[in-house]
Parts: sequence; structure tokens; C-alpha cells
Amino acid sequence: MNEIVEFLVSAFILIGAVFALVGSIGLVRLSDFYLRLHGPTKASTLGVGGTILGSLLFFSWQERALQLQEVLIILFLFITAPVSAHMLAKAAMHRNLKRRDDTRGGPWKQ
Amino acid sequence: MEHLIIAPILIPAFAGMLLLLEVRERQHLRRLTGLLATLALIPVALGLWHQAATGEIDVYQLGDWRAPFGIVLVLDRLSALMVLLTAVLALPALIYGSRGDDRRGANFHALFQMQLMGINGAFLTGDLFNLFVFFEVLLIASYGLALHGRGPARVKGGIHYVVLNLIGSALFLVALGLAYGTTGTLNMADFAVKVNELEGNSLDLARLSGLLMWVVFGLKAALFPLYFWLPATYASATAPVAALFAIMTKVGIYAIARVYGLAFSGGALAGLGRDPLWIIALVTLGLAAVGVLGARRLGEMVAYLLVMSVGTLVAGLSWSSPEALGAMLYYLIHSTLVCGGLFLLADLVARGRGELGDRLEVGPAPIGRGLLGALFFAGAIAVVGLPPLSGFVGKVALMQAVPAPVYWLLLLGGGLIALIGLSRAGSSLFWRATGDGETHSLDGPRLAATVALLATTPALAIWGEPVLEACLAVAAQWAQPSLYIDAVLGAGGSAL
Amino acid sequence: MRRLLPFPLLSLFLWATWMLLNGFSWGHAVLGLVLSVALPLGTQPFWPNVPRLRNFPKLVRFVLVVHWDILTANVAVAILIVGPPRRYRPGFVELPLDLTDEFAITLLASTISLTPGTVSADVSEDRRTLLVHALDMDDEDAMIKQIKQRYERPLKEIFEC
Amino acid sequence: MNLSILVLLPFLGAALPPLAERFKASRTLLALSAAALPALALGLMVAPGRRVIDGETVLSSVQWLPSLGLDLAFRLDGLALLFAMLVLGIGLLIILYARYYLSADEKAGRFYAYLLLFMGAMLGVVTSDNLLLLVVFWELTSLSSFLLIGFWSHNSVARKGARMALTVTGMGGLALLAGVLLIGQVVGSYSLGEALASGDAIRASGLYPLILCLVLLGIFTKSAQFPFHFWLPHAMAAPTPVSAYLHSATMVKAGVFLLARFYPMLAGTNLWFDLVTLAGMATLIWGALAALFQNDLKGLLAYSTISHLGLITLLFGLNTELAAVAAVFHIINHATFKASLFMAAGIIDHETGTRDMRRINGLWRYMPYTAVLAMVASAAMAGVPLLNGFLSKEMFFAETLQSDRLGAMSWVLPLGATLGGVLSVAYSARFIHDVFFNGEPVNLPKFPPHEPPRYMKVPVEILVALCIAVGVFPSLTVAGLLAVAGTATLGGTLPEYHLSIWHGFNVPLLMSVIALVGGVLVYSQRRRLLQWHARLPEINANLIFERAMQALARFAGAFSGVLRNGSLQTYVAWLLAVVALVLLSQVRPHLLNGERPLLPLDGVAVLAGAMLMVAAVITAILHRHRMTAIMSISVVGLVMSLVFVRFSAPDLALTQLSVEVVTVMLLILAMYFLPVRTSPESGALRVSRDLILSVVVGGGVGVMAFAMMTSDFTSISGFFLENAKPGGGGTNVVNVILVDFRGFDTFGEITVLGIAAMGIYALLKDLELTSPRSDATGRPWARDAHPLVLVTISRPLLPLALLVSVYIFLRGHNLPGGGFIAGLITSVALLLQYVASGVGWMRYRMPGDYHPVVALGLLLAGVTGVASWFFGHPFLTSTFDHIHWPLVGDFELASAMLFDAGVFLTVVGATLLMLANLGKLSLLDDKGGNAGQIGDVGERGDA
Amino acid sequence: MEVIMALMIATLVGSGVYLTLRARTFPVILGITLLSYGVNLFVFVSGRLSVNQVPVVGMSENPSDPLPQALVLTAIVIGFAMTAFLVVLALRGEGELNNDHVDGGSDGEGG
Amino acid sequence: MLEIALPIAFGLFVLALLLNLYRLLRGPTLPDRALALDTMYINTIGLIVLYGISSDSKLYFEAAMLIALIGFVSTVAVAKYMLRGDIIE
Ligand code: NA
Ligand code: NA
Repeated sequence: MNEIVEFLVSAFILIGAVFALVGSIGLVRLSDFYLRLHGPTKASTLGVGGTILGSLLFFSWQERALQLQEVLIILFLFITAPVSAHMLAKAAMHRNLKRRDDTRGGPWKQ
Repeated sequence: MEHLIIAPILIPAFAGMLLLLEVRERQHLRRLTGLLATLALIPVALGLWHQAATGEIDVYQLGDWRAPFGIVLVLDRLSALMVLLTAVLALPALIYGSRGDDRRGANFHALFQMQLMGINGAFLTGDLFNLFVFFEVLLIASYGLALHGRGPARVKGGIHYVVLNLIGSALFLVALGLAYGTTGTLNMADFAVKVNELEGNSLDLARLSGLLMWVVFGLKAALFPLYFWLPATYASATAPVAALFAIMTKVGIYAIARVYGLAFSGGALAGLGRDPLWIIALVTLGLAAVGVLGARRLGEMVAYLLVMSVGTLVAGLSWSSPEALGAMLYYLIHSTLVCGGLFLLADLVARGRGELGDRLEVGPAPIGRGLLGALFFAGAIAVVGLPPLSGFVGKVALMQAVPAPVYWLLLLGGGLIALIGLSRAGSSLFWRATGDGETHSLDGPRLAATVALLATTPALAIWGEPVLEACLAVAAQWAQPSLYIDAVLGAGGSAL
Repeated sequence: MRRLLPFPLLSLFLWATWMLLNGFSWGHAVLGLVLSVALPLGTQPFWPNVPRLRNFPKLVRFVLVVHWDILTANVAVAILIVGPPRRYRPGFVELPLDLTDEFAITLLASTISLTPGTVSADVSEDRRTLLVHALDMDDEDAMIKQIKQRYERPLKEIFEC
Repeated sequence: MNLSILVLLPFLGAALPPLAERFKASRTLLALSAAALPALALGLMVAPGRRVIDGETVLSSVQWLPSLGLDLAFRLDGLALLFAMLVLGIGLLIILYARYYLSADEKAGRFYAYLLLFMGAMLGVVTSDNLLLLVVFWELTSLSSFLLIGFWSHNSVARKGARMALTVTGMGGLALLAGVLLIGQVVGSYSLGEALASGDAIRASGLYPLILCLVLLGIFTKSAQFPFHFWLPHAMAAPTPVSAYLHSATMVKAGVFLLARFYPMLAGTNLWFDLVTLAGMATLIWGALAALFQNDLKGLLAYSTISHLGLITLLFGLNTELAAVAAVFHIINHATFKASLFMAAGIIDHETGTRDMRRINGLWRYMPYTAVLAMVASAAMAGVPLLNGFLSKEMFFAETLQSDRLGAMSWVLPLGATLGGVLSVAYSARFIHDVFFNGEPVNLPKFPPHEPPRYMKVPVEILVALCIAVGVFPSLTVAGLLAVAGTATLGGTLPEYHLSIWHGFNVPLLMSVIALVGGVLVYSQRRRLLQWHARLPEINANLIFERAMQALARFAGAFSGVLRNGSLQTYVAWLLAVVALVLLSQVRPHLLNGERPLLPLDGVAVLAGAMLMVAAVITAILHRHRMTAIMSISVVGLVMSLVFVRFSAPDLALTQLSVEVVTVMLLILAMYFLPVRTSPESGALRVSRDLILSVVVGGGVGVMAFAMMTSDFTSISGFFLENAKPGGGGTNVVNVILVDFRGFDTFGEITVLGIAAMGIYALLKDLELTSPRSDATGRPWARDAHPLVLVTISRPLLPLALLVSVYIFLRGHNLPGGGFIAGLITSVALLLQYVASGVGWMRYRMPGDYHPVVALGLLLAGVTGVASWFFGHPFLTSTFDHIHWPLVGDFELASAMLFDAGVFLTVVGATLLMLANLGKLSLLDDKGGNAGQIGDVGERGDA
Repeated sequence: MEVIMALMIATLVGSGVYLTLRARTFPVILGITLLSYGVNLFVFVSGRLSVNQVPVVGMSENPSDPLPQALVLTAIVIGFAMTAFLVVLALRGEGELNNDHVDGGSDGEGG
Repeated sequence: MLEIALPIAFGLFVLALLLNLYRLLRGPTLPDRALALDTMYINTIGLIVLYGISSDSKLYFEAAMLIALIGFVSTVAVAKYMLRGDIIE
């Protein structure tokens, strides 16, 4: 397998993996729910995105033809992920979860 | 005509589908559909019995894939007999149910048909996993039926019934996993052959598979200590459902007979679980008798009588001689039909006693006291095995075939205890009752259905010889698994 | 044509998806065509009012912009999470909306959520304000301004004008 | 003339009286209708009877259950003839008597019917030539007598008496059955003839003691022998005709009949002597004593009957031929005088309205004629010369002297016999004196009593006449019958004996004299005796029996209550305990060293596995924090699908994923109505028990799994891999198996799904649950029911998901996918619409009822299956073909895909039927005022 | 690999068993679910483990055993149907017995 | 190079999953658990895609796609439950 391709594939998947991990670290480390909510968006965007770009490249090379199938995963994810984030945020506000005291503004009553 | 074998499965299946399709609630149409489909089963079953009686075993290869790769239906005398029995039981039950009980909840008729589909499938299939599937069909339908109608008691009984059977299904899957994981096949005949080629761990695992199957079938058959759920569930179910359920325990017994007869009557795992089954069956018989005596409701009492019959039957089965199996089958037919009839009778009685229902307490005389009393008397005689009805014939046959003192003792002693219980029940229901209910106001069809089921017991006694001979013929075939195996796997299959 | 293709954008989108799924072949091109006409027709009742696409190029540009922002924002937030500890101010921002079309508003909300660092937490019942939670905002107004001109205006042009 | 018809006649006759009653026949007509067939039978018996008298044995047999050795075989020999005549003759007299005894308002029709049933059964007992058949009739006598005793069912004593009689005699009958079956085993046939012939074999066999005990148990219970005598007095609650019939001539005689019948088979051993003689002696004396102290007229007769039965039993026990003949003779005599006495008692009862001898006095003045009859009969009972009782009692005394079985103690027998004689004279004396003399009547319910109707006396007259005739001219009257009966009893040779009144002065005569004198003396001392008896503690067998029965029932109830304690946890524990037992008994360590090489471990798998296990355990631990449990269990599901991916099962992964989503929605839907968390309830004991079960079962299954994975095996799967493409037209073997090789499983599987949906619908129908107004934390629900973002995104997702479903469906046959997964994706997309936009919004866009969808799916699958019939193939035979479309290219069409389409429809229909209706639930009660206007998803039902 | 698989099965079955022994309908439902997960895996491995050998003709040199996969798929579907029924039955219990005890709040100690 | 990169990537994703699991079990609030579960779904996609590369097979694509398409539904359901209790109304 061609070095450059292999390098690119490796690079993409590693980047993806790293961002996925960082997102999850955020999920653990950040101090209130609203902050943690920002973690997964990384996993869902760059994390998965990177990995999929890698896989795209990989299979396109393997089969010597452009393989765009996996793009759909990103697409679907981009459609659905914000919804869960939004709904969870609403739920959190409804439950009126405690937030970092230095948070500006405040949630809306549900 | 070779498709006739699958008719007992497809007729109710399609009937059920049509019933689902019927959106506008035209009750009469639904009843008609259900009754016609059930009625149709009787000639079909008779035809199949006629076919099987010749002694040849017919194999139906679904999807035209030959065994052991595809699923096969197998029509031998045993399966034919069971299918026939089911049909005979189902029709009166449904007639009874079509007099209003079917209105006490949704989808009664569809569920009833699906129940029949499952039962017949279980009797006919020659494939272990397919047996599991049909078990699930008949179970899920029975869940629906058991809960048909309203009432806390029914729901509670339903929860117990469902949960236990869900666990049972899980165990069945484990057993099947082991069966396939060792023999690499699912076809019963093929399994019977392959089991004998196993050794080492595989053999041990196959043994475990068999034992787990006994547990599962034991749960279905309601053997000690797995019958505790039955009285509440059956007693609280609506009468026609309880009557139909009289066959359900027999499905478990059939499964034991089938698998044991094929795979464990000889060969590497000969006699697997025989002795435990024998003991458990006797314990069941004894405890159930006690239950009969202690019952506080007629329905509960009948349920315990049913469990008694299960103990009686499985003991006879685990004696595993052709004679014993023949006698056992006669008794199976008798107990199924009579218990079914008694469940209906219990309901007829309850209807006439208002609040009191079928509780065994002194109260107003049931409607049609005289007639119902006579029916009860006959049913009681039959079920405890007093002459001149079928119960006596069955017990004598069993005692002759199974000359074991403890069995005789339990059979006769249990009979006596049941007699005491039933005489007390009858005394307080019909003799001590205040005022006398009029007969004319009984619902004709309901009464007819009940009478029809109870009338089988004198019939079984009068024509006892042909029936016994038939049962012995079934048993004789059962005792030669090679016939079945060769029929399924092609000549010499048993020698594979 | 209008009756056959109530939502051309959707149909196009579906057809593209189909082709992506199956890879190109004439057979699938035809089948995809059939489906991408049939499905929207079949599900027509499910949307009373969907805006019509006015400006396709702008849409493409918008998509690219968003992706770029996602990339950069990701890095920023990543640093914020694992990088050297520095103090940052989270907060809720109320974003007044110029968009009126519900679909467009939803797209805006999604976009905001997709770009790390901001999550759109709620839409006011009168559809006039969008509540956004930001991970780190030193300047509230700047942020509002940025969102409005970077996302909202393009969307307005794409769908409403 | 076939004997079976003879036996059948009374049974047929039983049908007539009820019919007659139906047509409002007069009482006389009723009686006639009842008497008709028995009379006919009696007439028909004359011919064969003659042949029997001439020493012939008339046999006849019809096959019934040859494979059980149970045939309708009958024999008429001397013994049978004698009893048959008693049964029919006395039976007829009873009918005549009952005609007057029964009051107008009583259901005479039913009474006669029962009576004739009993008569038939009795006739069967005495004439059956097949041991099993004999048992059949034997039990029938118990059953019919149960009905007769309980005829006055409004009377508690009658009910209890009937049940007691049934229980005791029923038990005896079962014992007899066992004994008979054993005899059958020894003899190798149930034919009475053969059995009688092989008496030596039976006595020789090791089973003899057991057989004897079982048979005697049957006999003693039936004949009310000590200690089974207690039921008989309580059977007196029956109408007097019944007592007169059952308890003098017939039923109780069935026992002694059997002694006679089986005499050649079982008698002649010391065991026989000891058991039978002892029981007989005990009964003789005990019965006589008890009779003496009765105040109830019928009670006296009942106990005297017991005593006389004891006498007869004793005679049979003596093992001498002469004794046996004497026994038979006494059977005849007792039948005659006792029946007449019962009828007399009945008359008195009938005329005075009471049976209490303390109130009945001096009736001589009011009904002298009846008095004479009664006095003669009781004299016969007492054994006064010139009456039949004297003759047999004489023989009895003589025989007791002959026996030397007891060696030095042999004198006990004659002594006991004499004592019995004394007592029987005493109570006979009482019957005469206390009733007909002894001062004036004490406030009788009916006063003054008169002679009964003319024809009510006739039966009594006939019987009394017989007593005298036999007593005076024995050789002219009874001799012939006795001879043949005796011969039959002994099975051939008849001993030397002559029936005459005068044998000269001898010991038996002395004993008779002692008996007469002593009896009179004893009676003269009656006051002291009665006082003495009054001081004895009163024991009421009826009460004891009833108490015992109730206690038994209560115990039984409690006992089965312990087992069936109504706790599901206990039942489940039982089930799992059985499983654990099986596993513990079979799972052995050597299972762990399988021959198959292991796959190499890798970190990812280990960690994923660990994740699954943690999640599973956490679910078990946190199950009371229910939402958390739902979260963690979905983690388990997620990792499951990863496992399937890892181990080459993409189809399963897809299925698992989509099912997971639906399941979670289901659980959350339910959580709306269920408590969110519960407080700990289990005691440490139960928890530890459950933990043990979990560890054993889980561990056992794990070990089995490991053993299975590490053992080699050969499977049928090669066939599927080879034939999937050529035979099934698909490359995704799993899918081809599902829709083709094992399509029948799938057919069943979708049926299950459909049924589940129906069942769930039925369960939800008009189920009322109150929607909580606030969540667990007491916070009222959010206002926004349909969040904008969710709604707007969910809508384009529908066509998208449908597109994906089509894709998954179409490729299924060749690549991972298929109808089921496609169906679930579609369902999820639709359910998402329900979640986002609500039921009210959906009902205008979706079918009102999902039942037909399910039905169509199943039908499609089913019809596809049936279609193959028309090509001459079995159900579900699939076919496929490649068709070439211009420009489009090759398309494969497989009938299996139609079947799969059926699967798809069923899944969609079923899933929506379940969840949409579940969602609809809370519409039933008004939340946010959106009830009413929002209708129903799948409204239908049989109601 | 077989070891870890066996451990997973054991854990699933074990926790399932424990939950089915509880006194409330909800944990019992969870228990049945876990139990069936474990059992499904058990049936699945009756075809032995193999990695990246998807049983699609021409995609792998020695494909894994397809039959258990088909069986498990059937089992999953049936399991789903049963679970759904049990869930609704639990609601029925809540509705008619007014509590979620498996014995309708009668005797029988809790879980 | 790939044979080094892949294991690392696997490791990182699994690590991420473990962190999610931790959050799921830790909570403290239900939204946190739901969020963690949602994230697990997403990371699983990555894991499956990686597995596709490492086994050079596209047969696992659908699984990943399916998660991307319907994985969020359970999260939505939970959130809706928290908001309205009744997820289908
Ligand atoms: Na709802
Ligand atoms: Na609702």
C-alpha cells in the first residue's frame, strides 16, 4: 500500500481518535452539565469525521475507486447529533441543574 | 394431498390473519371465522390420523430442503393422535367461548387460532429449534388468552405465568445451543443419530442439553416443583381458555415423549433423566392430590386434578415401556378432555351463584342444579378413576402396565383423596345449596359444549378397546425410533 | 412538475444519498430516481410547510464555512479541555432571531450546536429568540454578532431572502 | 338367553321412572314402571335358574376390553342364583313398599332410578364372571348407594352419612381393585372361573398375604366389619326402604357374598382363619352390644345387622365346609327376617312419626297386625325354634365347637358365639317389648297410630311367611337352593348335612337355650344396663369422621398453601434451583480442558468485554434507580452489537442495534406510569440466596459455553454455505437461511411478533392509568410538548430512513440486512414522528389501525409460502430468477424477497401497534386537555 | 477470546438471574432482557468463534457458521416480542393492582 | 505505519468509551448519564469504522450508519421523558 496514502489514513484516524478521546475527557473533567454537553460535539464531529475520512481514503485506495459511502455516516450524524444535544440541554434546564457559579446569564424555564 | 400435514398449522394461522384483518368489529363474522376454522381441523385431523394409522411415517420437507438441513414436519401416529386430540378439545372450548366470553376483551378469536397453530406446530415439527419457535407461538398466544378479560387475579396469575415461561424459553435456548454445539444439527432424528457418536466433553454437554430440556418440558408439563404457577393461572383464566389449556401441559409431556423416545431411549445417553422423572412425577401426583383436597374453588380443584393427571402420565411415560406409553396415552386423552369439560362446568356452576362464583361454600343453588349436579357427578367419577367411566379404564391399564407398588398406592390413594375432595365439593355446591336453580335458563350452547366434552368419557369407556389398541399402536411405533429416523433421514438413516 | 416534485431539494438529497449508498450504476440511478420521487410524495403529509431553496451556491458556501468553523472550534475547545489550565467564562446567551422560517431556525440551531463551544439550548415559543450556551465567551455581543453574520444571514438568503 | 341382558335390565329400568314422572304418572304407575324390568328379569331368570338347580353353571360373555382382560362375562351358578333372587325378589318387595312409604311431594322418580341403578350394580356383582368386571359393579354399588343414602340431601346427617359410606366403601373398592389386579398377575387371567380353579397357586404365591389383606379390606369395609363398621349406622339416614334393601339383603351382603365367592380361591389358610374369624367375632359381639343400647329403632336394626354380618363372616373364617354352608344359609335367613324388620320399623316410623323407642310404647294396642309380623320376624332374629333364624344359628353354634385352630383357647369361639346369641336375644326382646308393650306411647308426633295401608304390609307378610316356612319345613323350601349355593361356594363337593329342627339333645341346643334364657335375663336388667351405658362417653362416628375430614382438608389447604405461596419470587427460585441442581450435578472441571485451540486475546476485546460485564452487573445493582438501569442496560446492548461485529455477525449487530432502540423507548414509555425508584425490600437472607443462584447458574452456563467453544464438532452448516447461492439465490447465507432454508422458523417468528402485538393491544384496551402531573422530583412537566428542533429535524429523517430501509431490505438477500432490520428502521423513524409530533398529529397521517398491517404482512409471507403448492412444491419453497432490464441491467427477483417483504410489513405493523397504543394510553385521562380530540391508534376490539 | 466470551455470558446470565428474582416488575423485565442477551450469546457461540469471517459467499475463505446467527436473529425478535408483552403486562398490573409488585403487592417479600 | 496507527486509534476510542461509561455510572444527574450514553453511541461508530479498516471489510459500514441514523432516538426519548414524562403524547 502506498506510503503517502497509508500515512494520510493513519493521520486521519489518529486525529479522529484523539478528538474523540478529548471529547470524552471533557465529558469527565468539565465541572457542570452544560459544560460537559460540549464534549460529545467533538466526538461526533472531528472524532468520527476524522476516522471516516481515513476509512474513505483507505477503501478508495483499496478498490482504486472513490468510495464516498461513509460520508453518509457524517451526514447522518450532523443531522441527528445536534438534536440530542438540544433535547438534553432542554432537559437539563428543566431540571434546573446547577451550573458553575460564574456562568453568565441563565437557563429558561421549561 | 401431501400438503395435508401442514394444514393443522396453516388453517388456524390464516384464520388468525383474517381475523386480524377484520377491522370493523363484526362479532358474528369473527365467531363464524373462528368456529369454521376450528371445525375444519377435525376432519383434517381425522384424515391425518387415518394416514398415520397405516403405520407409515410421512415427512413434509418445508421449502423442499431435505432433512437434516431444512425443517421437516413429521406425521407419525403420536403426532397425529395429539393433533386430533387438540382439535376435539378446541371446538367445544371455542363454542363455549363464543357465547360472550369472547367479548370480554380484544382479539380473543385471533389469539385462539394462533394458540391452535402453535400447539399443532409443536406436535408436528421434526426440528428442535422449530419446536422452540412453536413453543413461543403457543406461549405468546396463551399469554394473551390467559389475560383475556379483566380482573386483578387474572393479571397476577398472568405475570407469574409469563415470567416463569420466559425464563423457561431462555433455558430452552441454552439446551438448543448445547444440542447444536455438540451434534451440529437441529433435526430431531439427526440429533438422535449424532448423539450416539459423541464422546468426551461433547457427550457431557449433550447430556446437559437433554437434562435442561427435561427442565423446560417439565415446566410446560407442570411437574413438581414447577407446577405452582398453574392452579392460580388456570383457575383465574376464562373458562374456554382454561379448557383449551388442558392440552398445554400435554405439549410438555409430548415433547418429553418425543425427544426421549428418539434420542435417549437407547444409545450413548440411554435412559437420560428417567429415574428423576419417575420420582418427580410421583411427587407431583401426591402433592397435587393434596392440593385437590385443599382447594377452595372448583376451578382451582380442577386445575389440581389436571396436575395430578400430569404426574400420573409422566410416571407412566418414564416407565418407558410400550405398554406403559400406550396406557399413558389413553389416560392422556381421557384426562385432557375430562379436565377441559370440568373447567367449563366449573364456570357454568359459577355463573349461577352470583358473587360466590365457584368458591366451595354453601350458597344459592346453581342454575340447573339437577343437570349440572349429574354432570359433576359423572365428571368426578371419571376424573378420580371410578368405574364405569374412562378414568377407571385408564387407571387399570396404567396399573397393569406399570406394576410398581408405590405407583399403585399413589394412583389409588390419590384417587381416594380426590374422591373425598370432590364429594365435599359436590355436597356443598349441589346438596347444601339453598333453593333450587331452574334448568331451563341454562345457556344451550354452553351446556352443549360442556356435555360434549364430558360425554367423551363414557364414549372412551364403551369404545375403550379400539382406543386402547390405537394408543398401543402409537406406543409400538414410538418404541422403534429407527422407523422415525429412517423416514426422516431416508432409509438406513438410523444406521448413519 | 411541482406536483411530482414537491420538495426538489429533498428529492435531490435522497437521490444523492441513494447513489452514495449503492455506488454508481445505471440500475441504481433509475431506482434511486424512482425512490427520490416516490418517498417525498409518500411522506408529503409530514411537512405542511417547508421552505423552497432559493440560492444553491450560497448553500454550498455555507456548508464549507460551517465545516471550517467546526475544525477550528474543535481545536480551540480541545485546548481548553486538555490544554494548560486557564480561566474561561461559560454562559447562556439569548440570540435575537431575524429568521422566521422554522426550518431555517432549526438549521441555525443545529449549526450552532455542531460547532464545538456552543450549544443551542432552546428556542423561545414565539420563535424570536434562540438560547445558546457557550463554553467560553469573553465578549457576549461579539459572539452574537459573529453568529448572526456568519450563519444566520446566509441561511436567510438561502431560504427566505 | 344371555345373562348380560339380565344384568342390563335394571339399568335400563332406571330410565323409566324419571320418564314416567316427567309425564306426571300417578305414584302407583311410577312404582309399576320401576318394577316392570326387574320383574321381567326375575321372570327371565327362571329358565337358567332351573338349569342351575340341576347343577349346571350358566355362562355368557361379551368382549369389552380384551386388552385389559376385562370382559362382560357373567356366570349364574348356585351362589349367584341365590343372591340374584335375593336382589331381585327383595328389590321388588321394596319397590312395592316404597310406593306407600314415600310421601307425595318426594321425587319418587329419581328415587326409583337410584334404586334400580343399585339393583343392577348388585346384580352385576353377584353374577359377574370376570374379576375386573366384579370390581366395576362393586364400585357401582358404592356410588349408587351414595346417591340413595344422600337422597334426602337437605338433611345434613344424610349428606354426611352418604359421604362417609362412599369414602369407606370407596377405599375398600380401590383396595379390592389392587387385590384383583394382583390375583390377575398370579393367575394370568381375570376370568373368575380360572381364578377359582387356581386357588392353590394363589395361596402358594408370595403375593397371597398382600392379596388377602387387600381383598379383605374391600370385604370388611363393605360388610361393615369391625373396625370398619362405623359407617353403617349413619347410612340409616337414608329412607327406610333403602335401609331395608341395602342394609339387610344386599349391599352389606356384597361383602359376605365375596367371602363366599372367593372362598375356594383364598380360604383354607391360617391367615384366612385368623383375620376373618377374628373380625367376625369382634363384629358379632360389638354389634350386638351396640344394638342393645340403641334408642333409635333403625339404629337397633343397623347394629344387629352388623352383628349378624359378623356372625356370617365368622362362619366363613372357620375354614370348614359345613361352616361355609351354614354361612350361606344364614345369609338367606338374615335377609328375610331383617328386611321384614326394617319394613316394620319403617311402618312404625311412618305411622308414629318417630323412631325413638323411648317414645314408642305399647303399639300392640294400635297396630296389632303389624306387631305380630314384627314379633315373628324378631323372634327369627333371636333364633327362636320353628323360625329360620334358629336353624342357621344352630349350625353356627355347632361349627364353633368343631374348630381347634386356637388350640387350648378353642373354647373362646363357642363362648363368644353364645354371648352373641344371648345379646341378640336381648335386643330382639327389646325390639318386641319396648315397642309394642312397655306402657303407653309418649307424645308421638302422629297420634293415634293406625295400621298402615293394606299393600304396605304385603311385603312384610311375604317375608315373614318365608321365615316361618323355612323354619318349619326347611327341606321342602330352602334345601335345594342352599345345596346348589353351597356347592358353588365350596367349588364342587357339598358336605354331609341335614336341615332339621330337631337334632336331639346336644351342645348346640344347650347353647341355644342359654342364649334364649340369658337374653331374656339380660333384657330384664335393661334399666341398670342403660344407666351404665348412659355413663359411658358418647362417641359419634359421624362427628369424628366429619371433623377428621375437615381437619384433613384444612391441613391439605395449608400444606399446598406453603408450596404455592403466591410469590413469584419463590416459584422462580424453585425453577432456578432445579437448573442449579442440574448444573451442579453435571458441570465438572474437566469440561474446561477442551481440545480446540483458543483465539488470541486482544486488548480491545478484553476492554469491551469488561465494559459489558460492568454494565450488566451495575444494572443488577442499580435496578432500583430505574432510569440509570435503563441507561446501563442499553450500554450492554451496545456492546453486544460490537461483539457481533467483532465475531463476523453484521446481521446480528444491525438487528441488536435497532431492537435496542425500540426496547429503550418501550421501557421509557412504561416508566411514565411506573415508580422511578423503589426502596430496598429484600432481607439479607433472600439476597444471599439469590446471589448464590445467580453465581451457580451464571457460572454453570459460562462453563458450558467455554466447554462448547473449545470442543470440536461437525455441523450441517456446510450445506448452507454451498447451496445459498445456487439453491437460494442469495450470497448472505444468514439471510438465505432465514427466508429460505429455515423460512418456516421465520414464519413462526413473525407470527409471534404479530400475536404479541395483538395481545398487547388487548392488554392496553381500556386500561386506566393515571398520568402523573409531575416528575419524580415533584417538578411539573415542561410546557413545550413538541420542541421545534426535534420536530423539524425528525420530519426529513422519515423519507431518509425509508430510503435506508429500502436499501437494507434490497441488499439483505446478498449482504447484511433484510426485511426485519429494514422494518425496524422504518418503525423507529415513524416512532420518532410520534415522539416529536405526537399521536394527535400522526393520526391524520398514518393508518388508523395497525392490525391490518400486521395481518397483511403475515398474509404476504403465508401466501408466498402457499404459492409454491401450485408449482407442486411444499410450503415456502422459494424460487428466483435474473431478469434483464434494458439500461438498468440484471435484476434478481427471488420469491424469498416477497416473503421478506411480509416480514418487513409485520415488523412495522407490530412495532407500531405496540408502541403507538402504549403512547396513546395517557390520552385516556386528560393531560393538557388534549384528550378527546386526539383519537385512537388501532381502535378495534371484540367488545 | 473464548475465555472473555464465556465470562460475558456468565455475567449476563448471572445478573439476569439475580434480577428475575426481584419483587418488582421492572427489575424482572431488565432481568429477562439480560438473561436473553446472555442466552443469545450462548447460542451464537454454539457455532464457535471466528473473526472477520462473515458468512457471505465469496467474502471470506472459511466463513463462520451462519446457522447460529440465523437462530439468534430469530431469538432476538422473539425476545423483543416477549419483552414488549411483559412490559405492557407490568403496566396492566400497575393499573389493576395499583402497584408494581410481581405478586400484586400481596405476600412475598420484596426485591 | 497503519499497523501501528490502528491499535493506537483503537486504544484511544476504547479509552474514550471507558471514560463515557465512567460518566454514565457516576452521573450525578440523569442528563449526564444520557449524555454519556449518547457519546458512547458516537464513539462506537468510530470503533466500528476502525474495525472495518483493520479487517479490510466494508460489511460493517451499515452498523455504523445505523447508529448514526437512529442512535440518537433513545437519547431523545430519555430527554423527552425528563421534560414531559410522556414521550409519545
Ligand atoms: Na405516551
Ligand atoms: Na399520552
